[in-house]
Amino acid sequence: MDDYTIGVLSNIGVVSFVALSAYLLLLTGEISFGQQAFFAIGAYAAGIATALWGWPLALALAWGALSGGGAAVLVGIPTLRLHGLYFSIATLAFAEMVRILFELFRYQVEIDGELTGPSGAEGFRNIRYIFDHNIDAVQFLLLIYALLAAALLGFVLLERSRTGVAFRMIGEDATLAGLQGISVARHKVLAAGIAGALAGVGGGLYAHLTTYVEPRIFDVMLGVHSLAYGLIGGLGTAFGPLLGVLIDIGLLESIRALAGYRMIIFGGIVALLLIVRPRGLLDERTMHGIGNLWRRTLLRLRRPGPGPGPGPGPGPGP
Amino acid sequence: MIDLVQNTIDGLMIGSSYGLLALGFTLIFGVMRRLNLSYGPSIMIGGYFGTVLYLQFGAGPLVVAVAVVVGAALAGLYVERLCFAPMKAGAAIASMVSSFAVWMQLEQAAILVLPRHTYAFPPLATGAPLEFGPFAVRIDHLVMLGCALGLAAAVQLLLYRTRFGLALRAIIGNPVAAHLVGVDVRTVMPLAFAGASAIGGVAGFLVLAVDQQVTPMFGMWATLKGLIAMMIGGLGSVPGAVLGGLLLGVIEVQSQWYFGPQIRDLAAYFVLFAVLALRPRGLVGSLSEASTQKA
Amino acid sequence: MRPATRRTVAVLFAVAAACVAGGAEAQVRAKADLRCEQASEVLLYDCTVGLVDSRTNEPLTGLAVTIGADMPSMAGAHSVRPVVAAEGPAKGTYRFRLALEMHGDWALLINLSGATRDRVVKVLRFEDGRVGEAPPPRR
Amino acid sequence: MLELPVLELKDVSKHFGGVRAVDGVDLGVARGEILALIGPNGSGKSTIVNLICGLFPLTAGRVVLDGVDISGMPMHARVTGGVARTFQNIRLFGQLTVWQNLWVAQNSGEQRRQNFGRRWFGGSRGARGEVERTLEFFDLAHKSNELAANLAFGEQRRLEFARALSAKPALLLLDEPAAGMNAEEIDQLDNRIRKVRDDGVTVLLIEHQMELVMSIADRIAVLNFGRKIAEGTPAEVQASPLVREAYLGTPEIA
Repeated sequence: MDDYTIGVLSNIGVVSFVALSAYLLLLTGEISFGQQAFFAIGAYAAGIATALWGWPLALALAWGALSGGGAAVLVGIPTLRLHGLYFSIATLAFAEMVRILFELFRYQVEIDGELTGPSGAEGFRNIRYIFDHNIDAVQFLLLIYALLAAALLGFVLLERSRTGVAFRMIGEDATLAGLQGISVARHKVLAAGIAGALAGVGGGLYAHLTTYVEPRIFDVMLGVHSLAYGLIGGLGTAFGPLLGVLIDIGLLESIRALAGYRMIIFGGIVALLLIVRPRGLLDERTMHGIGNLWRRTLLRLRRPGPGPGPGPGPGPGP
Repeated sequence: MIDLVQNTIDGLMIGSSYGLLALGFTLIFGVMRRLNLSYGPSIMIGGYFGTVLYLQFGAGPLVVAVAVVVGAALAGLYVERLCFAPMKAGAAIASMVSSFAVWMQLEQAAILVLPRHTYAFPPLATGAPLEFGPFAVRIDHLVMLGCALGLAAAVQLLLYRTRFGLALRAIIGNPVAAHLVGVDVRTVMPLAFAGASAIGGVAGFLVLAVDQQVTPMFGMWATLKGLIAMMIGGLGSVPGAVLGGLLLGVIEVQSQWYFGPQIRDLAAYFVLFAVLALRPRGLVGSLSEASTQKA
Repeated sequence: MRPATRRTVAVLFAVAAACVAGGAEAQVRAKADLRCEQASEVLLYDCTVGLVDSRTNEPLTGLAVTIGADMPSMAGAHSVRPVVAAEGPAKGTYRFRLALEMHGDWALLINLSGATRDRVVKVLRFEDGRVGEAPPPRR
Repeated sequence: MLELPVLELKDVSKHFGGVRAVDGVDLGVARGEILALIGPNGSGKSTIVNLICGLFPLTAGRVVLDGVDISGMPMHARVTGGVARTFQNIRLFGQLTVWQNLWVAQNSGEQRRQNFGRRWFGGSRGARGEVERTLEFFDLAHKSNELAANLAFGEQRRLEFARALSAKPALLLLDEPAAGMNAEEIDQLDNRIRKVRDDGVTVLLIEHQMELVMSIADRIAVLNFGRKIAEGTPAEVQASPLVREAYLGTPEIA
């Protein structure tokens, strides 16, 4: 693998975290334009932890997740009673406030004879952990994907859990979910917190991947993109947003010959795709179909004989 | 004290353009209950139309203004056809994301045609500011304010005094019933869309002429300013849009004067956040209860 | 905790441990001096980067240098394919040509590998016929 | 009445702007009975159901469940406390399977304690067993893995009923459960409601199908213009002149 491919794959992996973050809120029916804020908070928190405080990377990433999740819970509480567009705009306002605050945020310490740390709009350079610790690009790539795999495993378990099904219920009809005895408020704060933590981990990884962050990176564009990933890839499974990222970054990188027209073509593809499949490629129905197919195949393998049959207690599986 | 008043005057002038942007936004949101993220980029396309005419053919302000408005309306129509017309009733989120995808398209198209970061835009009026005692008012600012108030009044009349307005409001209230009583949703909607973008185009022309430059970032800027002003004022209300815009303008200018440019944006978003958290319906009530439903 | 959870946590810790394990050594830190000017065509730029050890100010020679470019305001959307720089006539200088997609602020990621591994990030504003320091963004 | 009523409405009112949808209604539902709430369209029946389950805040009055004032409680806490309902217009989670619809509706206080700690990784054996028994009872077992949106109309109605029962309610609110059903289906519904009552669930039934109401209701309360105009056994209510007046032109009451 050449450096370029590694770089693109790393990017895909890191962006997937924000996409998953936005996806989780989409499951509960909320459109957040603001997940980039928690990505930014995670990036700065983790970057400061390694570059300025000399923490190990693992701890710094955990700290990034904690900061992102904590901030998400804090902002989740006043925005909880908002729905639809109101919630979306409130998250946008919050995210832009965070971005501007990072433009004002200065916290520099002299390290190795050089001032290091966030310096307002000029950004935060020399998050050099991977260079100082001789972690090469492939190792870091593996780290990103190991964490991504862990996150996905978490999602698979979540979707099999009562809490995960409750998220989907709230997303489909929050009032009805409340009438089933589900505390909508508590579940939404929980979802917001997990989503913030996911974005925080992603931000921590991003900061260490590029060694450099600046507030402009975390503007609305990033937020809307991460929202679009789930809707392109599909809302039926956590692999949907990943597929979305893959289509965006992967496809764009692979048709570089079209440089200059890329966004025109990509924008058109997305717009047309959403007409045909408003809930994305891997939507709930598709995933249910795939699940049934899989179950039937398993059954046939287990006891060869005619007919798929109704199947035994199917468990809470999706 | 003089600063305070002068800032308020400047804020009202600048805010009037935000009000116009919000007006176009609220028209689309009110009619279709859809969020058109491509609203700003459509206006930017209009701006690029104008600047090409200006730079290539030396067109005067009036021709440029018409070009901006027409360009924005055409781009708005394109967005409606691609993102909003084909969507089924429930697909509000999908059409919003779709409009974002088209935003990317429009922006790249603009960059493709004119790859430089900034292009000159014809000024509206170059005369010296009018002086009223210790206070000064720029002429182009006055034109901006006049256009904003005039257009807002016209839209209000259109909505409440004409058949077309009746049709629009019928759709807002109940699309199915409106269809049953003979309002043709399929023609009213593209018209509303083009009209909304054209209003945005007027706002865009005024802002660009005051700034005397156009950049690809203008699309995002216009979408954000329009959105904030609309949300502060209250969804779906014409007076709300104008009021929200004026308020936003004053807040921005005052905070910039006293605290600097970064705090200016911070203050705007803070007010937006506070309004949403404390009074989600905005400062002015909405056109109809229904328009506050999920976007 | 169920076995599945325990296993997940164990894997996470293993990964985390692996990250921490890479020993910290004092690495050479590079300092870069970057100059660009427009080439024959619009959006084409010729750049020269001078690399020195930040402590000793010794020129860094014989490195493999690649440059990636991305627009901070649209991270990922306009990134250009990384270019390889060729060592220039002066000691510790490397030259490369950039083909950008549009004017504006670009973050150049200067990646060094070989005897020294490092990355230096420079943000420059590329305009028609002019390249300069990027002032803090306004709008 | 010796035993405490399961549900008591005390002088309950709900005004929408100037409209008095429900106006000073007192109503008690005794444990183990089937109380039918009838009245012409727009008389406030559905509003009462919505007030009991917490969909709207009360304008005045109190709602008391098992001696506890639940007037200010949020919806989900009322479910935990023992109220479950169905809807006049079917409301299901269409993108979820039949199984999931029932499983996550198990939210009575006791069920919650049992499920605690098993929220994340599948349900307890007890919870699964409960879902299977409910599916069996409503003849939906063969559809357990189907998406709710893909069910036929009658099946969706049964699923709604099944879901409401999943929360093991003390009080079941049925809002026009027979709407759109044929005679055979109504017969099955009749049997199921009786069976549920025999299992100890108190039922508040809103229904236009007078045959069904007269056949299974222990008592009937009649609403008109948001006020209660009669209450008593089916025979008593049928004899009331006020009720006849309210239903003038609708012969099926006679």
